Amino acid sequence: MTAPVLEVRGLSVSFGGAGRDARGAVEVVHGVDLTVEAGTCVAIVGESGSGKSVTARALLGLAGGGARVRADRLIVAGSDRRDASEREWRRTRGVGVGLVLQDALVSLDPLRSIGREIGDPLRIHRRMSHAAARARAIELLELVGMPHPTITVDRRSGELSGGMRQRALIASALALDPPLLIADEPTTALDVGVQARVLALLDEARSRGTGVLLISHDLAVVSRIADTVIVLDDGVVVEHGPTAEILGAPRHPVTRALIEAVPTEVPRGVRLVVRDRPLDPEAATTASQADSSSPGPDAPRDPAQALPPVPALEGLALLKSFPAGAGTTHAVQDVSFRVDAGRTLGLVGESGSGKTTLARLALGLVVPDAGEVRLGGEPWSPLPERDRRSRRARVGAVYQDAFGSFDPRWSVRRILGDALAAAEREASDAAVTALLDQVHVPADAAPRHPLALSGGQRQRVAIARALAGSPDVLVCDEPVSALDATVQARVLDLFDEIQREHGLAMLFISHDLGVIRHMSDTVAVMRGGRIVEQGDAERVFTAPEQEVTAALIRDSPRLVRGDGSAGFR
Amino acid sequence: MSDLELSNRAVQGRALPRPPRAGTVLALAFVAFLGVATIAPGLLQTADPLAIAPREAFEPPSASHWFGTDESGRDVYSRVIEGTATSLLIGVSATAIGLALGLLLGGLAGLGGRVLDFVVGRVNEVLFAFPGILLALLIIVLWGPGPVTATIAVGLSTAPGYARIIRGELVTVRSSGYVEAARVLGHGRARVLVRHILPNALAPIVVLATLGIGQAVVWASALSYLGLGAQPPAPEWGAMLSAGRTYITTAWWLTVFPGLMIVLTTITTTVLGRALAARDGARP
Amino acid sequence: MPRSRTLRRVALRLAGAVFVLWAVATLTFFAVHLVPGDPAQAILGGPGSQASQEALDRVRADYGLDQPLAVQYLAMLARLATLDLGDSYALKTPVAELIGGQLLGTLTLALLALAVAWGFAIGLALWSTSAGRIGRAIAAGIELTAAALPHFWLATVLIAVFSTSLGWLPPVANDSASGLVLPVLTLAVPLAGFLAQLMREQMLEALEQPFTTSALARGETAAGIRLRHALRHAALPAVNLSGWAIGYLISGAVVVETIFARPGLGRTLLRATELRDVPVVIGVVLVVAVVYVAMTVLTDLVSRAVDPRIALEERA
Amino acid sequence: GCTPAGDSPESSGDPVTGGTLVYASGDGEPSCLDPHVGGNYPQALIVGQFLESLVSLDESGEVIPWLATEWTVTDDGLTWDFTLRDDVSFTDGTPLNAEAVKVNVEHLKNPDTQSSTGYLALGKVDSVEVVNDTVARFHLSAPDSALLESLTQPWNAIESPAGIARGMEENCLAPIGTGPFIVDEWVPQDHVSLVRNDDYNTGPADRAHDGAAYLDGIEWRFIPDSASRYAALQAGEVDVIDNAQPDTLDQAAKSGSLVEIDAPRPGASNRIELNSGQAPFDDVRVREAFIRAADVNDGIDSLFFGTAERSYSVLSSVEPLAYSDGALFDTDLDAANALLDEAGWTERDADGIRSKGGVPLTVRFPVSTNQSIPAEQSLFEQIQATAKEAGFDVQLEPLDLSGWYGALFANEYEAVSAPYTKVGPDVLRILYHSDSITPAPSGYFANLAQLDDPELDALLTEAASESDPDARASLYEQAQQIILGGFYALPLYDQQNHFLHSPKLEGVRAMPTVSTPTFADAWLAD
Ligand SMILES: Nc1ncnc2c1ncn2[C@@H]1O[C@H](COP(=O)(O)OP(=O)(O)OP(=O)(O)O)[C@@H](O)[C@H]1O
Ligand SMILES: Nc1ncnc2c1ncn2[C@@H]1O[C@H](COP(=O)(O)OP(=O)(O)OP(=O)(O)O)[C@@H](O)[C@H]1O
Ligand SMILES: [Mg+2]
Ligand SMILES: [Mg+2]
Repeated sequence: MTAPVLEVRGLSVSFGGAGRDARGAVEVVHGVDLTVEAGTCVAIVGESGSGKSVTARALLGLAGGGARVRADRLIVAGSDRRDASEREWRRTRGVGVGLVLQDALVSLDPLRSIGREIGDPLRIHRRMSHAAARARAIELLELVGMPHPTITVDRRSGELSGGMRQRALIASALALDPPLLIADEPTTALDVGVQARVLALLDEARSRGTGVLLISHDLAVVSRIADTVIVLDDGVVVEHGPTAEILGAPRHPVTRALIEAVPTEVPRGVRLVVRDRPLDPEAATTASQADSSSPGPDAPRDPAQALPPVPALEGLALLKSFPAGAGTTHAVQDVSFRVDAGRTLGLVGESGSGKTTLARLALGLVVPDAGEVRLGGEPWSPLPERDRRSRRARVGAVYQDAFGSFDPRWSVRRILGDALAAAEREASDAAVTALLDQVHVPADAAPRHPLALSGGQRQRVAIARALAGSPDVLVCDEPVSALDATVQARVLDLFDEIQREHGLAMLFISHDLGVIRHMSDTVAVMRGGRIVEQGDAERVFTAPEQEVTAALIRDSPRLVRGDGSAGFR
Repeated sequence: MSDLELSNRAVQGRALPRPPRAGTVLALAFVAFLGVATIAPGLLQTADPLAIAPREAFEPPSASHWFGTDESGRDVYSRVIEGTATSLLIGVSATAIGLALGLLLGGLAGLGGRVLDFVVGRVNEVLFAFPGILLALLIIVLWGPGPVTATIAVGLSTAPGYARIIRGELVTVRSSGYVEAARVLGHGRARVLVRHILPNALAPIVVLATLGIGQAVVWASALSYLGLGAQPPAPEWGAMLSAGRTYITTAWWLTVFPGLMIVLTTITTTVLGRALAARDGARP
Repeated sequence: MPRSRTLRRVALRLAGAVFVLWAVATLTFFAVHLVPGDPAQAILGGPGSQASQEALDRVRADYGLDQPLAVQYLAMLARLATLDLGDSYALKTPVAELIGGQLLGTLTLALLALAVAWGFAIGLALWSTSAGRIGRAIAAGIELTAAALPHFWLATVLIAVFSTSLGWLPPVANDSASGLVLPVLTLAVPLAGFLAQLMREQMLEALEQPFTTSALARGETAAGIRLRHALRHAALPAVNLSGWAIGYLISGAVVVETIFARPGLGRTLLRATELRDVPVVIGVVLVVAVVYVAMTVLTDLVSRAVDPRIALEERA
Repeated sequence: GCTPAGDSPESSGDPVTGGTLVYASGDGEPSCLDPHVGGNYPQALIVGQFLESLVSLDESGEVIPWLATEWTVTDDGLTWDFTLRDDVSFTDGTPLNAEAVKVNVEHLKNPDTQSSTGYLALGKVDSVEVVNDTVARFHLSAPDSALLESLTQPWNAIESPAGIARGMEENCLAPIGTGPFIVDEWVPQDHVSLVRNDDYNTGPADRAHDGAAYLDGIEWRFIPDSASRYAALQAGEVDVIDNAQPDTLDQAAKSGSLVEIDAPRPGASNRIELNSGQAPFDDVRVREAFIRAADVNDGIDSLFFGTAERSYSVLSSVEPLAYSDGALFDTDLDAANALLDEAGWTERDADGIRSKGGVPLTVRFPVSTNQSIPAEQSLFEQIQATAKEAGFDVQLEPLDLSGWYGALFANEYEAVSAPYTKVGPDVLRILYHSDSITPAPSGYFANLAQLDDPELDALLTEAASESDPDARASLYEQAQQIILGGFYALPLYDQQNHFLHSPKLEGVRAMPTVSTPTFADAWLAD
């Protein structure tokens, strides 16, 4: 092995505080050690806010304004950068280190062609002409597997899909072939298929000899590619070692929690949140209440529960298309489904496959062009809105963007009170508190604005609102996609608990196969507006009948434990 | 700005609350002053703003006449104070007219169907195609010059701008998650409109109105210059300014002080509008 | 973009433009006819003329003014449809000729002012986003004050300073380029205030975007980021504003042309309304509307070129 | 007269040939350069540079030859023979002859020409007979003692018949005359270029030198904004400005760097007419009360910086026959109050406004923003304030020209100020003869005081045809006594007509006719 491309000892980063003595400063990274050898991949994992991104940015001198970065050793691109001037840093960036930022979708200037964005480092550091930089950009785009590089090079990020943007961003980080590539959450918000391709790309870079520092909160992703894992908690390295070792035999509770939170391998009905380490007060409430109220949360439910005579929610040969410019988009074509009480239908599919449209059809927000949605055996979609309104309490909905679904001027109390009133239930403070209690949100959240709640709490309030009308059916469109793994785990547990308690029928939409597999009794796989495969969850996942489904399953990252040889196979 | 600062901006975004600025405080103080000048000008005046004293004409600013005297020997300071009510009234009413019409047009476009949206869009474009002064000229030849017509003219010419903004807000709010959530809960159209769409879409109006008042005052003063606005001896700032301009070579104070009031008022309303916008987290 | 959709958009745009022009002509026609004052008298030497009854009668017959208003209106539309703006009542010359002579002056003034305002605004925005706290406060103060200046006041001050006191520039416009400086400045400064405010906000917003950090991570300098990234983002809304700005500038031109004694549409209009010279009023209003419509189409094209997201959004 | 402002000595070097003079006019831009069409002061200002009249006036007001060398009138006053110069051609080469005069008079009298001022001046001329090439005979319907004065006016100037024959549109753009300059180009809203007439050999009898003008040409610009106009003069952008504002005159006088020409216009003075045709001014006591209450002297002093002299006559001070009586216009608030009490306007409201039988003592005062300079509008405000002390509610209504005529025609006024420029005292007939109460079809009427007095009518009619100068003077004096004594008008000052020019410009003078400047003898010193 050659000299490491990155060697950091005792890296600390603090923010705020005034003057040299840094009183009042908050240290968010404490004494982190980090070594990346050429041709290896080191992964930093940890919960949201644990300091992963700050650490990564500190390695390029971009920790942020007012940041105080201290280290015993900070060897980046061959020299110690502890006292590097702004100018020296600039010479390092892009040359010695390539950075792929966390927010891939917005990390490219939407007003410049990606050719220019990729060409920038060449222009800046190599003084390349515009034409030469463009030619090199095309090569780089080819390298990252961008379709039609010669055309795409002149496109701007707004015209590209998320996966394409991520690839362009990686291409720009690789433009000068830096010895170290830092990729901060390069796969979040991507389709499984695209996710797999991006990981393959990083793997390729590594095999070309580039040192890769991968940052992720998703252990499943990490397990596929990293050689070494570093677990960060609250800015402190709590555990580190070879990937297989860490994932196979986690010693620290944080690591364990992270692993448990991955729903992929966890059977239906099993709690995801480890109880031996309350992660925060929110989780503590959940855990203790769940313990006392539900009889056997860990026990898988009896699959042979008697089926109710009528399905709670049913779609019959649904068809919906939208005008799109000159033509039409067939968002939903000939889709039939059914959800029974106490059961969950999981809906997966790549982006744009029609999942949300189907959810909106089910909610009676859009009227199908053909076919019918039935609720509790009665017509639902053919009803005029006026008649539907009185029955709306029977269907609840939870959306991905909980925050956006709250009136920005309203407090939690008002939001829930309004929902109760809509269901013609008494909207007293007590009723609101009871609702909050149901989703394990402390009553003192009631007067607060959703802004003042954590992401998990917000989603809980959204669930509480959906429950206000005591619905029979819950339609959930990507309800956990915006949450990080550990919070996601808690919310998934909550869904489980509530379904059990109320015997709800759930239409559960996600692009994450792990989540779907964990949550669903039956699964429907959508593609291009059609349901390509539908059936019992276990059956679909273990023996997919369609190639589409098989590919989805193949691509979706799975936690690889115990296997000594990490890597992308 | 250094790279570090840049990246800091990029990293921490605008989440940090802004402390109240000195500018905002000053602006509030000036508004308070304007308020007193409007409601009880007598408290601030040192002389009768209409009292004529030809022998004391064109006196430069002094201890007895802070802003000097005008061509008829009237106290400019007292006239400026007296003019606050008229000038602000013009500004406020013009903005109110513009907003009311903007609300009507924007509301029809934003809440009506596609056809209505298209039609109102064209109507708006027609209004836009009449630059303010054209509209003002037409209105003023119709009804004669004066503060009322000037107000209407300024109001009408600002309406399409407001309409466009309001329509945009309505469309955004209408397709927002919380409106959909309210429909899913089973609330009726009217209730959703009244409880969610209107309050949220119309929140920026306060900001718009604040920003608009200052500009309306400026526009009204331009009309006064062309002899189309408020008429002397009414102590309206624009009218005073245009009357004073005649004597620019000999009596600078006739132009400087009313002009200063217009500029300060406009700056103040802008500063306050911005502060309001920052508080709402919205950008107009 | 598919061809048919582009064609459809172009067709819609054209139809919209024709509608706007028709509506503008119609509104102006009826508005001017509501105005007290006899067009026949305007033709016979304007107000206060001592035209005889026969002369008035003859003129009414000649110009069709004795016809019902609806007939006159249709006649006007028929005329306009053949791109004939008619003859001026007061000057007896074709309106098209009259306006043609004035249009260039006003457009030169307005476009130069627009360009200068852009220059100022860009400079100010670039400077203020790189300056420290104090610099930024100063920039904000300059912008606010500039935007609050009434044109006629500014013109007065500029003349007093640059012509009367310093003697650098001619106070009234003449054929030389130096005569354009003060009128253009008068129009440009308040607009620059507006634009700079907008641009600075947009630049700061753009500087908060992750792509800024991304560019820094590639080794881009702070200045490079402002120039190559933030400025584009700031330019976009300013481009959109430019359509409105043309209307604003033409309004301002009425005042500026009067003060600096420049020939132009503004003064023509002012005079024509005073004389109740209906064909000229309608002609000027229509020409301004055409300019406005052309400008919006132009800004639309520019902003589409700058930002493909606009077209994408429209498709969605 | 020509008065040097300040102490700058009038350097009378030798005239210099060449250079283009820049003239900046604050008057409205004419819509037609042919003064036969319409006929207003802005036209008069410019046409004097390229058109000439049959006769002129000298400094003392005597009629002197111009294009006509001599004239005779028959005893009955109905036939006038004008002998023309035989060596004059229009700038298009057409000779000046009796036929040309005939064509001009017919042009003026043709309704299609739309002449107003020139047409009125020739009201009694029936026809013109061509006696021979150089003698034109005017046949009148009634004796007209004002004929010669009328013919001095630029609105009755003589144009080339060939030019007239081109039709109104073309003739408006560039009328062809015999004057020192020729219209070269007119760029509307900007300027008119005039170039020297190299063959110029005429001029009124009192002209300073013979032959062509010294100047190569004149650029006649329109700068409506008075501050800009003055700034342009100060900056040397222009050489002469008209409509100089009182404060700038004062400033120029103090600095001594500019030269002023104070040339009050002939005809009527600036005065406020009180509408005696309806209440409340149909009562002489109320009219007197208004005049006694209105305090104008201090205002004139301060607003006009001593550039305007208070007038106590309805005629301009340049009119030899002007009669004034200052005693009638002494300000006396007590007298005013007493008069109003006596007239029954005894009730007063909280603001002190009087009323009678519930009708408030309102004086509607439409002000033409085009015709009243700012200082004058300020003076009206002061009158408003002082009249209020006696209980008058004066309502100033600033209006544009169309609106103003509209208000007058609708009889919606109690007081109004309207200037009228005409050479000679015959202007009194136009302004105060009861015939002038009847509006023209267009709504125009000149007797805004609506003075309807048969005795006055008789005096004015007689004066108009009286050829004996002494008898004529006496008749006009009696007429003016009636007008002033009846408190029909409040005279203010002469129609202000001030020019400022740079000291470089020499040899310029205002014509004694209608006080327009002439540049036939002017030159630009270096
Ligand atoms: N510029 C800054 N100023 C002050 N505090 C900051 C700044 N940047 C980050 N922090 C704080 O540092 C901590 C670590 O943030 P960081 O972005 O590294 O978390 P992370 O592990 O990347 O989380 P995520 O998974 O959500 O991206 C957080 O508490 C954050 O609020
Ligand atoms: N209101 C609409 N108007 C026009 N087209 C629409 C509309 N809603 C959805 N579509 C189109 O229908 C198709 C399916 O969209 P849908 O939102 O249902 O997909 P999705 O599976 O939810 O995707 P994602 O995972 O990205 O949320 C897309 O091509 C989309 O562009
Ligand atoms: Mg992060
Ligand atoms: Mg979706």
